[in-house]
Amino acid sequence: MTIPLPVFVAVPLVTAFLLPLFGKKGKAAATVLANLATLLLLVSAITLIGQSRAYEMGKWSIPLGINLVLDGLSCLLLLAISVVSCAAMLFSVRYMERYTAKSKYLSLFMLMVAGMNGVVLSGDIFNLFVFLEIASLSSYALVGFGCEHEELEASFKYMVLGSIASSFVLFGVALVYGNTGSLNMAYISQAISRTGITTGLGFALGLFVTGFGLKAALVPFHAWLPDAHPSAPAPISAMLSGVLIKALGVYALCRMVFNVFGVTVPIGWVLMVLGLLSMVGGAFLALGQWDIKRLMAYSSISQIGYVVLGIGLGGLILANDGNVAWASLAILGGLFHLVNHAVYKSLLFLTSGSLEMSTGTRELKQMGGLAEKMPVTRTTATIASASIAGIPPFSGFWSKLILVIAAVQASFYWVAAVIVFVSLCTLIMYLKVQRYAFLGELPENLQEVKENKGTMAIAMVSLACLCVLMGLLLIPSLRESILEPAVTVLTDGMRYSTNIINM
Amino acid sequence: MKGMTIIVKNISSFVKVLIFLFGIYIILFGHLTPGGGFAGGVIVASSYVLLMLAYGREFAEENLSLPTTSRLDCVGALLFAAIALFGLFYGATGFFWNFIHQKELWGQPLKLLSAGTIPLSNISIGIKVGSSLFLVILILSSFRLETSASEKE
Amino acid sequence: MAIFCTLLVFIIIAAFIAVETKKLLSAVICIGAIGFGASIMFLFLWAPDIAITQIVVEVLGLIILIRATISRDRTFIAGDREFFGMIVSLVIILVIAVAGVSVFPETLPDFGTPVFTETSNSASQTYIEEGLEKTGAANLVASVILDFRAYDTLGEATVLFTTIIGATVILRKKTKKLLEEPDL
Amino acid sequence: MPYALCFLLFMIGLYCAVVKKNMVKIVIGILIMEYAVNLFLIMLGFRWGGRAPIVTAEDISGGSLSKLFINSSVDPLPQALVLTAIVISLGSLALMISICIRTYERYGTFDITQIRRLKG
Repeated sequence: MTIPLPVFVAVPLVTAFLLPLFGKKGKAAATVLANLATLLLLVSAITLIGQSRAYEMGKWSIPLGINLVLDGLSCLLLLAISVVSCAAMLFSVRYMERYTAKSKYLSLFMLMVAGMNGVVLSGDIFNLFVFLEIASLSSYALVGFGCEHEELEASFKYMVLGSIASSFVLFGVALVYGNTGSLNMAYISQAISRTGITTGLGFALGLFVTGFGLKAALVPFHAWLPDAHPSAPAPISAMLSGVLIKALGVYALCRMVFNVFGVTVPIGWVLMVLGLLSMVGGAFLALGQWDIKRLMAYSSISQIGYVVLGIGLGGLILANDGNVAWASLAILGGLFHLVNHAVYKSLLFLTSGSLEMSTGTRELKQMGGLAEKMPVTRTTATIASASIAGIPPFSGFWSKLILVIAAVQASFYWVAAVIVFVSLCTLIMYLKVQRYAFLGELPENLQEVKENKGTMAIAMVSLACLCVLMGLLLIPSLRESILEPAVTVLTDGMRYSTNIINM
Repeated sequence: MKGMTIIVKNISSFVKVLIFLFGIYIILFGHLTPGGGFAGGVIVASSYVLLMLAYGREFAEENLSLPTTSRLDCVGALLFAAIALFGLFYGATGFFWNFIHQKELWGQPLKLLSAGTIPLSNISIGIKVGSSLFLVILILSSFRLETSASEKE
Repeated sequence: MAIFCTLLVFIIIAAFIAVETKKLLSAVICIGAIGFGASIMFLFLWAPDIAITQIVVEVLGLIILIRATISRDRTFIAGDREFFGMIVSLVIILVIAVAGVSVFPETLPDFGTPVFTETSNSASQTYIEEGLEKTGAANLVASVILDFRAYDTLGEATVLFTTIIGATVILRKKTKKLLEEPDL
Repeated sequence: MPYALCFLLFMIGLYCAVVKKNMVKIVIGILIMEYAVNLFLIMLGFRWGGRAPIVTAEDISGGSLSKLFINSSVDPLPQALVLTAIVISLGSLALMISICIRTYERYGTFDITQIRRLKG
């Protein structure tokens, strides 16, 4: 049975509308319902692997109506969103006990999932903007969920920058409509391949890069991320760092640059420079942090840099009419790193939440010697750290290796050197976490610390297993069904439009 | 907040009904004349806001309490989603398929009963928008009252 | 043309006052002026639906803004952020503004000749010609938002729903409770 | 010319949002940006000598739409988009204001230079 694509938006939306109706007494039922919904989404996302199709809303053929497009790239993102949201939802069952208004939290969570699913499936730029707003608005509210001083401040900062980004995107949409007379991505892409990128369209592209760059927290636009991600409750930090910045930022940027506007040499360079700046800047800023979640947030910036660097490198090779195999290798590295990062960064944030819940602090200096007290957290955190630092059998190693190989093949030796250097910095910063949180002496006040069991442990362990097994995605049969279609979508570039129109 | 003077109260209790009816009219004729669910919903909400400003929050809450409004909000959204989903299941065709108009179940152009699901969607959106905007104002004003009360202590 | 430019200049002056005035309440009232100017402009641009929606949304938005500012501007906060950052951002904004103003008139179609008349079989042309027949709604805007692009409207209703839940969450009284030993 | 003025309005909003230090002023700046985008979108659909995109009884002759209507109606698509955008901006305004007044309750000020608990 093929699952109709609107299900991916309708299920979380209807769940979100239902959840506030439960009220205080039905809290357990609400939790079960939300978990079931994320599980259902995960199962249906798995059945989509290897498919590509379009769905026309209300039976109106494009360009009259809105279409949903499922191709390799959206399938990859859908999988990542479903996995991370499932784990984060499981984790929040117990973690969120200490806050009030849990059913509203669950509702906002489902709205965020619905928004991200809508963004990755949409084939229409205005519709993409609407779902971007849903996901962003729910994340602003979730960042400020605790209503403490820092959380409100971070939430306001995030909201201002996010709203500016949304306005930029909407202005870009208006400019594109004014220049091409269409809102459907396939038709815009057709019109652009006829006329080329004129100055007006170039300006719109600039607005899109700024807007989506703000959402993705690439380095000149990163100011909100190190405040917003640590302030949110841990499962939400996992969602924000794990998938939100990728679905709203990187995915939308790639879709616009590669499939709608068509990649050119300048935009390839812009992406590469943004990626490099984020990599280096994020890593340096992270090294000096003592707050565990803040350190992880800065490292998110650095890791997003890897993804954008890989994709930009591939785009640059494509725009120069270089070897397509090299370009797809670079893009493969970027996208593989995106999925890996989604898994291990969300795991890291979950473990930090577990640490914070048990010890009551986020300062590394106040922790220590927790290895024996919290074995599950310790093991999973070690796996995730090894993965993010690129230690061989774990997933992060493979994606970084692919990126290095691609850079060397394209004779960007200095880029390869920077990748290795930033990787070393990452190793150092996670050794610091290990050293100060888990080794050393146990402080007096933490003698009574207990391990978090139950759903929290299940969520962490399952993500850790995924972390170990992610390397298997490179096995040819799995790679051809999951990663390769996503890479083809980007390397195909402007052929996207003919694919959609003929579908 | 005990409300305003008797003149304001009397006039607004009269005007409130007119605004409310005008909102309903805008919602129902949304597919024929300018307006529609959004504008109409906001007008309906503003009639209650007027009541709240003139008589005070407690009086408005007696008419339409906070939990009821919150529930109406969810119900309106669910209704709209249900219209969408009905198109999906009615003969297994499409999400948001205008099943009434396409099957020519009733109505002819330019009459009140026309355009299939569009008036129904207008009504559900009117409920949703009206209740949610009234809810926003209600929440904001009740928060203000509490803080000023705590400041006095 | 003259009437649109006049209205726009009025709106820009109102916006400038809203930005530069020291009292928050005056700024909020200037926002009202912008909104009503925009509403009149929508009427002249043949968009009665938008004009109605704009004016009622404006009223509610002003009520929300006044609720926020009233009795809260005890300390007058004028002035700008730190000098260096301000200069940098001003330069960036000026560059973008000059670029935009010089780019716009050249690339967009002339004011008053919408883009759908210049492109062949565009969606808008079909909406105008066959919208009534295809959806049965005489108001073509209603037919677009509730039938052709109803999915957008679902998203829009969801945005409102999200903000309501968000506002209730942000403004709730008790935020954290003491963690007793949960049995999960 | 109207397009350029519209863009100027957008830039005034951006200036206000980036430079001012009062929280409500920042919100006002974002609001101005959204007005500018809405006006811009509607202008894209405008037609000289046009009419509103609403069919009345006089426009139907012999069961079909009159040519006059087809040739003079303004573009309904941007209007639909703006209707969506207006409601979205109202929603984000409500959320922003609630964050503002909650912050005011916590810090006792709207000045973001004094709201500095986070490190950087």
